[in-house]
Amino acid sequence: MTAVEFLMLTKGPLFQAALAVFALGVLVRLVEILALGRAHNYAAPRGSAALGGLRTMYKRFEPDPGTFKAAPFDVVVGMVWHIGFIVALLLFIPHVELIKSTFGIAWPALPNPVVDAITAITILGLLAALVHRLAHPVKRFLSTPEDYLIWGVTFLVMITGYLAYHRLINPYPLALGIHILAAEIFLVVLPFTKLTHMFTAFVARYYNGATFGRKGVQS
Amino acid sequence: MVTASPHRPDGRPAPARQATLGESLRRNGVSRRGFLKFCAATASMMALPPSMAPAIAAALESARRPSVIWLSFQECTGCTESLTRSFSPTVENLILDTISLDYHHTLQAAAGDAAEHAREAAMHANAGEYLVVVDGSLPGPGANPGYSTIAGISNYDMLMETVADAAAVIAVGSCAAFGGLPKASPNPSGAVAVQDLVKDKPVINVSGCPPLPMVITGVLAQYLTFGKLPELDQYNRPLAFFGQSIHDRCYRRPFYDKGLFAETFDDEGAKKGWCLYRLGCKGPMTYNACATMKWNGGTSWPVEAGAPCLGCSEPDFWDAGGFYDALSVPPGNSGDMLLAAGAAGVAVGAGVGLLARSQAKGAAKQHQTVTAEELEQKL
Amino acid sequence: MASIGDIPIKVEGEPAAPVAYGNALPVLSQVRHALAQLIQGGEPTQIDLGAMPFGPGDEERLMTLLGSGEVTASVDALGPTRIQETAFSGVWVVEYLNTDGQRVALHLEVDHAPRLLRSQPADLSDALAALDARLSAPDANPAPGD
Amino acid sequence: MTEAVLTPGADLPESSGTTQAAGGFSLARGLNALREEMDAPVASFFSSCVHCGLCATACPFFVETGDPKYTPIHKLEPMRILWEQEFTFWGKLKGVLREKLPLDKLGLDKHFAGKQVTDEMLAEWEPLLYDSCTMCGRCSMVCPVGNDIQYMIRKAREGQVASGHSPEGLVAASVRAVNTGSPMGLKWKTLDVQIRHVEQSTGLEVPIDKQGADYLVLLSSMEIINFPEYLEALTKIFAHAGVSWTLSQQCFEATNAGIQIGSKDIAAVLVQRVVDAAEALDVKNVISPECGHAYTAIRWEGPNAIKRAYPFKVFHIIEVLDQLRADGRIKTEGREDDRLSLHDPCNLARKSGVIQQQRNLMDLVAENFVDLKEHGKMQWCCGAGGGVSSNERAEALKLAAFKKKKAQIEEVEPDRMVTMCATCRTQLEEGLEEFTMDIPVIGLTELIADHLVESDEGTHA
Repeated sequence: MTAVEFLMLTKGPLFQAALAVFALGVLVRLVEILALGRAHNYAAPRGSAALGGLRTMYKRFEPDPGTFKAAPFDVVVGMVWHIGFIVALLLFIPHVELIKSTFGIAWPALPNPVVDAITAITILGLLAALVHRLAHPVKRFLSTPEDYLIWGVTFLVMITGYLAYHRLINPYPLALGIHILAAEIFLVVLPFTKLTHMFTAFVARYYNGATFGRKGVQS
Repeated sequence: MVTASPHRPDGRPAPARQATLGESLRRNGVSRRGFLKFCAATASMMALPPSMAPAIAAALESARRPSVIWLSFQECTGCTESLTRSFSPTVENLILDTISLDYHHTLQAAAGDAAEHAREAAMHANAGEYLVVVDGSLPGPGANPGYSTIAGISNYDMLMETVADAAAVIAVGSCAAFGGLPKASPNPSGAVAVQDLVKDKPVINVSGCPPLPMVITGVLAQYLTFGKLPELDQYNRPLAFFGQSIHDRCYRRPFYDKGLFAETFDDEGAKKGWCLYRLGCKGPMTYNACATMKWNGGTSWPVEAGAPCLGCSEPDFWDAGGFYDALSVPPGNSGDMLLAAGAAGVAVGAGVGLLARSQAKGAAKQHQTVTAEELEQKL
Repeated sequence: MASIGDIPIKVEGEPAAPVAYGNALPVLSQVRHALAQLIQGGEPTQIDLGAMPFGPGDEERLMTLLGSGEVTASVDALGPTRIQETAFSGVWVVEYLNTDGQRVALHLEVDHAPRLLRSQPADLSDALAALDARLSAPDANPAPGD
Repeated sequence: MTEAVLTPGADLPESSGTTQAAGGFSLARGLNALREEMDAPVASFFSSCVHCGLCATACPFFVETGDPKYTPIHKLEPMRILWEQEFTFWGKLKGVLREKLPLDKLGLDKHFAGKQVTDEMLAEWEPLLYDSCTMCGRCSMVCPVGNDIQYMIRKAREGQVASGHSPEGLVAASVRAVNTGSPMGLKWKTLDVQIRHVEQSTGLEVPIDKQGADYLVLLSSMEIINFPEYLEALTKIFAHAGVSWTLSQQCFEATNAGIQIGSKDIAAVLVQRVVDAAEALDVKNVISPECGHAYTAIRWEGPNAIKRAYPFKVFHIIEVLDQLRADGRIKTEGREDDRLSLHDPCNLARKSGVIQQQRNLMDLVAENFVDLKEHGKMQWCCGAGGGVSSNERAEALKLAAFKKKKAQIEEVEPDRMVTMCATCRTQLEEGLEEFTMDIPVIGLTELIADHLVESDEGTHA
């Protein structure tokens, strides 16, 4: 198989297949969560559950000062690479073009050198996060093979993207194909692992905020 | 500076009666300054640094005229057009004068049997020495040979027969190199590339639709000058011309790096000459020399004219997605498939979720009330 | 046959303002490096401008930056070759043209004198032989002293 | 509730709420109880956890022991396994594959076996769910993906009770609460003696079983035994403010061992008593005493335990006092001039939103009030709530967890601490004594009572 054939395979049928597994899988996960429902709450509310839920969906992006003091490394590194990942995913011009062609919506993108720098920082952040996971007693204790798997597929997407952008693998169609394949692995793995937190975290935050909001506490 | 060497660098015995290139030039009244100039231009054409000129001069002094047989199969003559419309005739003409083009459908005067006899004669006279240039793809051994024949001979038979005693094969154009347009989906004629069939001879691919004329003559010049095959990439293309991508040598690259893109063919960005990536430029995945050698005698090239690179020197570029879709855009329509998959996801999720819910409800029905009495039994 | 210039063209709207593609300055710094090398080790350099990824206007910009010096020369061999000293001593523009006046190559040479202008060593012995032939001819003037 | 359904594989009689065999608690019953607790929030929480471990930094039990097993989310592992296996498409698929594919022949059975929730596992997790968790909910506030861990701990305890893996101390407290009306076995007779004493020392009447009163006042056994000052203070303040209130002989106990052990059935029995008493006296409001979990039990969990809304409102005493203050019905004189700080009970502040009220009251009577650095919804637990104080086995951990509170107190160096929960107050007193810190702890209600304007007393009496 030539590099161009490989690229066409990853861009064509494999991409379609990965996208189908991703869309189907994520919706199965979300709907199966929501379909479980909640018991009716008879207690008289003190505050608004819905407003509390919506606020918490946003508020958990801001770490509370006590947590920052207790675990500054987690907070900073975690935020840095999450933001970096999302920026690289959504604000890199080739990705915007891809989204436009797939979903029909587009938005302004960032200059390539900016995305490049952010990607480099994100890769360093991911490496730091792995070292921390291996070294920190609590993280090491909690970690399962799945945690390392999702780190791996995330790292693979970032590093292959970086290598392709800098044309460090030759020929370029091979580099691009590898990156697209890595993204497809990410998409396929996502619904079956805790990578679903990309979506379910907002559901979780809503329920958390709604439970506390009903009692008049902004969580 | 010009040191004439009586022997070819590879020590091969030169066929008798043939003059060296140096002799031929001087007989034509070319002075030593003229020869130096010729070498400088040749180095430029071969994409070699100017400092290579003396080496070229030394090699050319003793170079012999090779015999070339040019075979045209399923092609559009665009490659020959490209070659003959070259805009710096002095150099190319000298090269072409130097080679002995013994068989070329389009260019030769002879036709029919006489033409085929010329081919056979050249093959016999120069067995093991001659070059075969092919343009066009050909129906593979399993395909109907009737799709393309010459003088009643199938392309496949003619190629295999001609190549048998050749020194090397140069596949000119993306059709000969990779199958090109005839091989594009659904490939009705069962077209294949030369390298799919010729396995026991060196094959040099000079891809492009058409290739740059300077690249065609440059490859010939290199063979002629140094008597050996150039260094090739993974697609058997000479690295000297195909070693770098359009993107890496594009004068618009700084705009890509800055993130300045033309979004339509007539917007401000297009007028300011910004990067054409979003208009479908395949420059990043295309390896060719257009960005430096340019077309029409160095006048311009597609990107300079405001058109995105179509990637014509890459394998299967016809089937590699829309010409005006960005490189990252997948071919085909993902939207409908996404909707279908999403709908299926909602259905399966709802099914599974409701099942789980009834499971929780079922558990509630099986609930056995915890009482103080049974707790007391534990104490 | 009508030339391309005979095709009537009507330009609508304003032509776009010239853009600096930024490829001229790197070449200039390459020239600076080559000149330093010439001074230090006497090593000449030739730069093939045809191998530069120039955008429209880049070549003109480079030529403007280089300017022109005292020497202009022309060599008539296999078509004309134009040689122009730049404003920077030791930096030469050499444009090779074919017999139809079309450019076949454009080089910058960083050297005391362009290679093409110098007499070719093989021609020198030919010249000596030709001179000897002239001197030994019967109608020659008396041989030059020492 | 009393529907007769048999658990498969268990020879249990109808769950009619009458007698049960001791062997009634079983793994099957425990798993069934856990299944009942699965809902959308639980599924979203387990789906979202990425094992970042930040919840550990919010937990006093981890912070003070440094043992990773006390990481809050880890305490829910059995529940998570059950959820994954039975409530996710992927888990079910894996289950089917395990059964249908000849994995044992391929030697892959070990790789695909997956963890199973066993009786041993639930036994192993008992100390994690009870001894090292006060359900203070601080972890629920810091989780970046928004997991409400405390919400799930409460649910997980249902499974522990039904499988027979709950601490003896809490089982005993639950039995006493149901059988005697008080987790400490306290009877009305004892309270009656105290009422006489209060009436004697204050010269005021303590109303009992007064029909149609505005407020039914509940007490906690711990208060009655350890802090009798509370009832006296309350009597004085209500007389001062002219509040119509009453105690009920039918039910005086506010605390709810069912909430602590994690049994909604026990909780429902105890809450029903409060509701019955309130309805019998036709009161408009019920006041939960200076006790944290009692407020959670009656205010938030009670209506869901008995599956109906109340015809009355529920307040914590601090809410009532602050309302009286706002209405100008409490007149105080003089202020404490020593340095006072405040401990927010988790159940009152973080878990119920009563945060500003106690500060308004402090401002009324304290000249020199200083808040702990992290307070209100981000306060640190004293380490004794959620049933830990009733669980003798947890003594050492309870004291360890207190060290976080101690450090907080040391930061601001108060002369005295004020709080409004008998469990917190006891823990603070015992803890500070253990570390030989001479910082007295007082109840906020008493503090207010101490500053009432004497002359006003007569006008409303």
